[in-house]
Amino acid sequence: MKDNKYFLDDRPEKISYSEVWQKFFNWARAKSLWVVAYGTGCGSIEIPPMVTSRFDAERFGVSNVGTPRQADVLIISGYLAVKTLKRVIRVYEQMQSPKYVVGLGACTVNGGMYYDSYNTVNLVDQYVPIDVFVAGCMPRPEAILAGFAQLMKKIKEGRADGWKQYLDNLDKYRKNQEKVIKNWKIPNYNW
Amino acid sequence: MEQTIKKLENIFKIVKKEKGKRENLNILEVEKDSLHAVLSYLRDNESFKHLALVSCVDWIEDNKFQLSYILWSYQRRVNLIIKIFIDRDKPEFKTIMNLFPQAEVYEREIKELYGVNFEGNPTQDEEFVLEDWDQIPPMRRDFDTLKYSNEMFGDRDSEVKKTNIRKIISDYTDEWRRK
Amino acid sequence: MWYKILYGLLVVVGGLAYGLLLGGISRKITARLHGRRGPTVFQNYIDLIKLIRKKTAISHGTMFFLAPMFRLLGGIGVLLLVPIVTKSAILSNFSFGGDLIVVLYFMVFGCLGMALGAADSGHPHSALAPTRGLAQMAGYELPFLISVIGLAIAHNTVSLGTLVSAQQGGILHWNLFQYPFLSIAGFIAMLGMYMAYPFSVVMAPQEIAVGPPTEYSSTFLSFMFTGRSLFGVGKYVLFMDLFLGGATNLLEAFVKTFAIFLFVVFITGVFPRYRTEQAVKFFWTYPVVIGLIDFIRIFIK
Amino acid sequence: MVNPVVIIAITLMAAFSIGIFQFFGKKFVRGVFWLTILFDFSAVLSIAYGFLTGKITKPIMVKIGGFPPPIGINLSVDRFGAYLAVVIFFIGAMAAYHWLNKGIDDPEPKALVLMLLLLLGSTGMIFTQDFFNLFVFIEITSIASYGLVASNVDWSSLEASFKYIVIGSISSTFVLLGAVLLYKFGGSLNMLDISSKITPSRYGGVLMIIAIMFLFGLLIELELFPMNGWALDIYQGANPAVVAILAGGIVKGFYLVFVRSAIYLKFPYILKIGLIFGLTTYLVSQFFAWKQKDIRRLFGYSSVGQLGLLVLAAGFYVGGGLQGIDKTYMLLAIVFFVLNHSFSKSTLFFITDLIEEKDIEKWKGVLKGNKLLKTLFSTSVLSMAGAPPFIGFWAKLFFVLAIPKQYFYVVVLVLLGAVAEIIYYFNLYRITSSDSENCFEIKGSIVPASMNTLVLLGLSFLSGYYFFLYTRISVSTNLLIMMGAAIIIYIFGFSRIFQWVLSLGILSYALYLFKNININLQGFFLLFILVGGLILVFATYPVSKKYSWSFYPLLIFSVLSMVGIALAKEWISLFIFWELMSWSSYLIINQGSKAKKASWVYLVMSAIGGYAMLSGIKLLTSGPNLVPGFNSTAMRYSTLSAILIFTAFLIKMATAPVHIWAREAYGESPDGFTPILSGILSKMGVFGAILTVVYLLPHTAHSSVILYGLALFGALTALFMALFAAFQENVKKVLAYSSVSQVGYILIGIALASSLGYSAALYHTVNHLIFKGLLFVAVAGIIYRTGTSYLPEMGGLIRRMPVTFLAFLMGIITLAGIPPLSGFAGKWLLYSALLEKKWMFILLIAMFASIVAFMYCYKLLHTIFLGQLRDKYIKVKEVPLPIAIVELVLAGLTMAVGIKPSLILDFSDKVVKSLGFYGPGYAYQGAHRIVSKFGYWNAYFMAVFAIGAFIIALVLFFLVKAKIRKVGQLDIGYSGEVPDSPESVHFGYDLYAHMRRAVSPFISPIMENSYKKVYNGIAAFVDYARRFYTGDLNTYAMWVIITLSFIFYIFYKGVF
Repeated sequence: MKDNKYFLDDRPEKISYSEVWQKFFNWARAKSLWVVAYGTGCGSIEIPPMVTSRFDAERFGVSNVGTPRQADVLIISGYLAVKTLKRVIRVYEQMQSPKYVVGLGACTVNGGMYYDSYNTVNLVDQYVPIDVFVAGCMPRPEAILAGFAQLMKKIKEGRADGWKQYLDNLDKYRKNQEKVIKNWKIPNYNW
Repeated sequence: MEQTIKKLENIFKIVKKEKGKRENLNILEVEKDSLHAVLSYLRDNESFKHLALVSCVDWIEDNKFQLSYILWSYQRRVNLIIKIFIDRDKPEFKTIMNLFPQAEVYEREIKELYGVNFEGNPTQDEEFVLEDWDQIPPMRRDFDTLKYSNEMFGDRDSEVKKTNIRKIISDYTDEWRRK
Repeated sequence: MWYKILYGLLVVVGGLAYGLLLGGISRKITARLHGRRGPTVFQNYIDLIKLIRKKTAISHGTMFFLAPMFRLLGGIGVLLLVPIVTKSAILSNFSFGGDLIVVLYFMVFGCLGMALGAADSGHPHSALAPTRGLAQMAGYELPFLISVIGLAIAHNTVSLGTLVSAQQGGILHWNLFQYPFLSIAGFIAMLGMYMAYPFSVVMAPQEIAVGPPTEYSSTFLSFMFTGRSLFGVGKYVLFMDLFLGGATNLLEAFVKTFAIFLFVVFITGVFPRYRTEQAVKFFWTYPVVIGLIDFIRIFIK
Repeated sequence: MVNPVVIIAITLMAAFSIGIFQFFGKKFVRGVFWLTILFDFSAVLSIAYGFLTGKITKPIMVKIGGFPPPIGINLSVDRFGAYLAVVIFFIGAMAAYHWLNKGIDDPEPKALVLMLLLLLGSTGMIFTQDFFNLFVFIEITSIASYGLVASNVDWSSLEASFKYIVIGSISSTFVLLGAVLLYKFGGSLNMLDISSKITPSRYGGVLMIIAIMFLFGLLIELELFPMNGWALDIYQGANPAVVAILAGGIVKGFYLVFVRSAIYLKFPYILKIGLIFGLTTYLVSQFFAWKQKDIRRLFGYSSVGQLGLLVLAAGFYVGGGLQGIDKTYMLLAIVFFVLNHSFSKSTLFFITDLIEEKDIEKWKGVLKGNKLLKTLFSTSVLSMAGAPPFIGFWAKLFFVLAIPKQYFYVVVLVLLGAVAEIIYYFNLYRITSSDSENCFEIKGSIVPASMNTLVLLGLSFLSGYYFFLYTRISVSTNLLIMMGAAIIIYIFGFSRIFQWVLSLGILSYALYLFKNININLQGFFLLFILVGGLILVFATYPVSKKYSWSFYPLLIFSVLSMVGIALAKEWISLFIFWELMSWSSYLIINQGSKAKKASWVYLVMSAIGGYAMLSGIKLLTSGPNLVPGFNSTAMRYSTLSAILIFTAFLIKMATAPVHIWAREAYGESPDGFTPILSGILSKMGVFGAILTVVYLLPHTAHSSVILYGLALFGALTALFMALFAAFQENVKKVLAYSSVSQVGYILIGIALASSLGYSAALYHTVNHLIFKGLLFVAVAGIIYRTGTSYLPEMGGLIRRMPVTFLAFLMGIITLAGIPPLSGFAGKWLLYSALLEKKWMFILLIAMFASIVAFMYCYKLLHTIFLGQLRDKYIKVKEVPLPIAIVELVLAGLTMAVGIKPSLILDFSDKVVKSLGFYGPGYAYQGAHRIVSKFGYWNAYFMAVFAIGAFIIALVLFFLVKAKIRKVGQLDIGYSGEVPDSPESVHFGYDLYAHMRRAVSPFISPIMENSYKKVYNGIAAFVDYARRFYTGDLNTYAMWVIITLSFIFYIFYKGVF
């Protein structure tokens, strides 16, 4: 559906990364991670314990939001089918920069136990830039929190630049995406 | 249950009777032409009002598809599986939507995953779980899913994909059974 | 005149700091009620900074663009039109501009702005939320108006300054104790006004995304956030002036607003959510009946 | 001047010689016939002209055979006889023309003989001075009628004729018996002679029997209930041309004879006959006609009803003890009634013959194409139903004014009957004016109907002139001239743009005329109407395309009648212009394609209101002063009259219990007219309400209770209409309820009757014009562009109509009363006024209503402008220029007034002072700060503050903003999905479904349903009661006998 009437068809521009007081703002970004959890697979069941009383991710400033517009972190929780990959791409591109992606579980790393499935994307980082992988099948909430700690560290150090990579190498990512998504029905660029 | 099967035997030709793994599960194989009559009879006279599932098995060695219609009776709390075989080269059958409208979805699923064509089902050609699938139906056993996965989704140059995990797992379970 | 504007800016900045802090405390207390550690009390500051420094944002149209400004304007308006400290030159704010009726109507300004922006985003959830909000508003405003009108008639004024000075002279002169039933009605209505649990069906997190601001991001959201914080503080101050006898100095104002704040937080921390019509029916029965006791007392007198 | 005997002789000769002339051919016969008619007509016309100009002052007495009366028979032509003869001959000529041009049956020459005999008989009946001779002429008339009725050779007319023969024979028998006994009693048959021998004290015994027999015979001919079954059959079955003569002419002859006989016989109970038979006939017929399906029978009911009314009027005239001016009024009423009925009804019967369709339902769309036919039909129907400025209206007005005050119940009943009449007449009009695919061919000549209507129009003009002459009510000549201009626009049509410019010109001229008017209540409203009307009429041009040629004339007419209301100095003239406004607005609303039913409801409600006002005014009259000014009060009846008068205003304001017309009438009326309906016309109710509260209520005993009740009505209106508005799905219906709701606030302000309350009411009146005019005009533009008024079909139009959105937004903010726009001031003043009076509960409801109003405010903004834009509106343009200009002007006004409320308040202050208050109830502190007893408020500061804070926020935003991209309309975070169409993600239908679950008991249309139930109940009852007319001759005859016994019983035994 390549209709300009409904969708903005402009290519997203590259964004300069440096700014004044960068460290301070990176600290703020690290301390305030709003998560949109995309429940693609079995990992989504691990998110509720993470944010509720037992593990309480909110003490790190990690909280849930219901819309990609306000989110900083996209959690891909488990195996990705081709069908869900489309949605992940759309959600990811609808998020506002800076944005980070956390891949949960072995399936996002290399397909995990579904490595030979006709329908599971093996290497998620070919399609969206993943800042942190959390291994496990499934990872426990502790592990996810550890992953978030890693992410915060990376953000503070300014190394969590997956969103920038994505903008810089948009063509490469698009090529990969279009290889598996045979019928590219979503708009060219998701805004 | 016995009586039901006897009554059924009197009316229809039962090819084969099996006892299920559970106490309240019976499996009957009937001829494919009499399936609608059997289902209709069971639904109307024997309280099997609920069609729990329609499933398919690919017997590639016999060159056949098995279609299983799993029925459930709320009154007697028993399952009854009616199975039929259809030709694998000509995977076609008639829909049972006239008896159980919910079969529409099951048949759509089977159509997508096995390629069995159900005549009379209006929505069977719509996408069910797969989007834009251009290979042979993926649950057929002649579809090489590993090859497809490797070609399509690539590899991280690790040892994982070269190992036949299926075999390791089956070996392991066999060993466990022997114990 | 210019110093007034300066004072106003000071009050706004101070109010914002206070409002954000209250938000953080609220999150902390709610976490503790849930048995969690919760974020730091300064979490809202961090969130605001992060939101302001987001690098990209999207806009859906003119109204979408202007709505956060309206929201902020509504917040500033409410905060500046109610006197924080009545006799103080700085902290009585711009309350010379209008009386209680003006404040009540100005409060709608921000909500209207937000509703329009939300609707302009074209997202169905965004549009759904304001309708819920307006319906719920029709619910909670009835007890609130009962208490406001009751107080106005009882004290023969709708000027907030006069209302406050009428309550001076000891704790028992507060409207809270003079007209306890009106106050109960007013405070229950206030719960609805804050749109927090159990009356959170407007924002309804997890149900309709995040309600009106579903499409808002980055700087837009930070303005909405700011407006909401200011709005919250403004309403605390308004209720302090109405029921708790106002404040004669800043410390008193802090203590009293904090007390009201705690009341709201402890209620909202433990309740599940009403549906819209349940909330409306609730507001139209219990608080109204309670409020009418004093209302009729004043009417007869 | 011609000797009356010659008329009779020549006609008689011509009639009987036609039998011979027919051998000379048809044309010759026709020639003789027309010559005779022409001669007769010119003869009676010359006599009548003599009477009219005063050349003849005394009745013309003609002796026949040279014997002086009482021995010889003599004729006497008095004033009314001459007039009536003119009417009879005119109608007769028209009917004959109509019949002869119909071209289906061949009525000649026998029919022409009968026709001439009929005219001759009735003329003789009118002229004769001898009771026996009277009988002879009655017989001639009757026999001719029998033949003529039967001339339409089909079953129904033959049956009707037979019934007529039987009943007519009974009637003439009684007349003959009366004449015989009279001769025995008085030794003479000469009317004057007998009259001189009768004194009222001698009544009783044989004289009573004579009078009863004589009058009873005539009563049968006058078709009074319950002896009129045969008459209805004639109306239904006979040839319409014949019916036109009978109903339009002959029956009037009988009526004159009846009145004259009653006078000569000095019958003392004539008023009782009028009250018993006349009133009953009138009411019964008006109600029985409701469910009538046959159009001629419907008109028959109407005719019978009019005769009942005439008998009632005769009762009052002869036996009601009227003196002086009252008697003149009643006489004029009778004359007007007769003329009205003769010309309108015969036109209507002609038209039924032109269309040749009997079933009312098949009349659907008859008037759609033909302008002339529509004009003829509308004029007749309007005049029959008593619409101003037609003659029927003046007749009714005179009649009501002349009735003595102790017969107030007669006024009420007559007006009730008038409402019933409007109900069925305009049900018919609703059907005829509705859209339909049916094609109609006019069969026959339209000339007679046109001639009749022309005469009717002339008579209407004359009667109006006489009304103002006799009541000495002054009326602005300028206004009448401008109304005349509107009529000229109507007649000549012109092109649409020219009509528009002309309308604007007329209004500007009016504004120029009244530019120096004194700002009191009247002046305030005058300026309000003219300025508002000018602005709103300016916006009508683009949308007027859809409506018929009469749109602009009627528009101007209604606006000018509002001006008339504002200029009125007496209640009566207010009533006249009030009715003018109601009827002209009805005709405009009726032009909406779906508005037929709605406008009918509007008209019926307006009529109820108008007649309630009239009866209230009747109560105000005292002694010789029949046209009470605003200050005159009769203490005894004031409470009731105030309530009655108020009813009219409440109905026009559509407040709570009488709101039922508002939704549909606002919703379906022409888009160009709705702003005026809402912005100005409903404000006439406000004007009237203020008048009533100021001038009438202080004199009543229970004014405080009434005022509190009014305030309560107002508050409940404000609340419930705001609630209803939230659940409407049609944009104009939302705004309709909104208007009514806002008018509720105004009513509260009026009911407060304090200076602050009046200030609030007046301010809000103007303010409501500004924002509701803006909203309705904008909506008209939107409907013009999108072609729909259904809210769920709109959405996202902000992208196509930014200017309209801006204006609309400001309108909504004003409506919601949010500072800093002008809406808030009205709210603040009203609340302050309520606080001042300490009406806590009213205040609570009012404030709560304004909160509830936010629901529909948001609904309007969202569903029209926000959300997703549909594909079909991609190419929609901004609203047309005139509408955009009006929008911007009004938006600028609301902003200006919001910053500086004194722009309106200065005017309202003057008005409040002129109403006798010391000041406006608030005070200025400094330049802008307004202080009341309770609070304070600084509009200027609020505006500056809001704008300043907004600018600061905007600047701040641009300082810190991120990189912003404007995205497409479907680029929304939709759970990762791509929405497939705007419709699928637009939330536009039933926005308050959740709220509906909470308030469902309150929003069911209880009032509407109960009105419907009442109407249906009455309709079902009268439909059942209509079986009284069995169609069986025996029953009819039986009723004649029963009635006779009844009359004998009550009069002879003297029960009364």
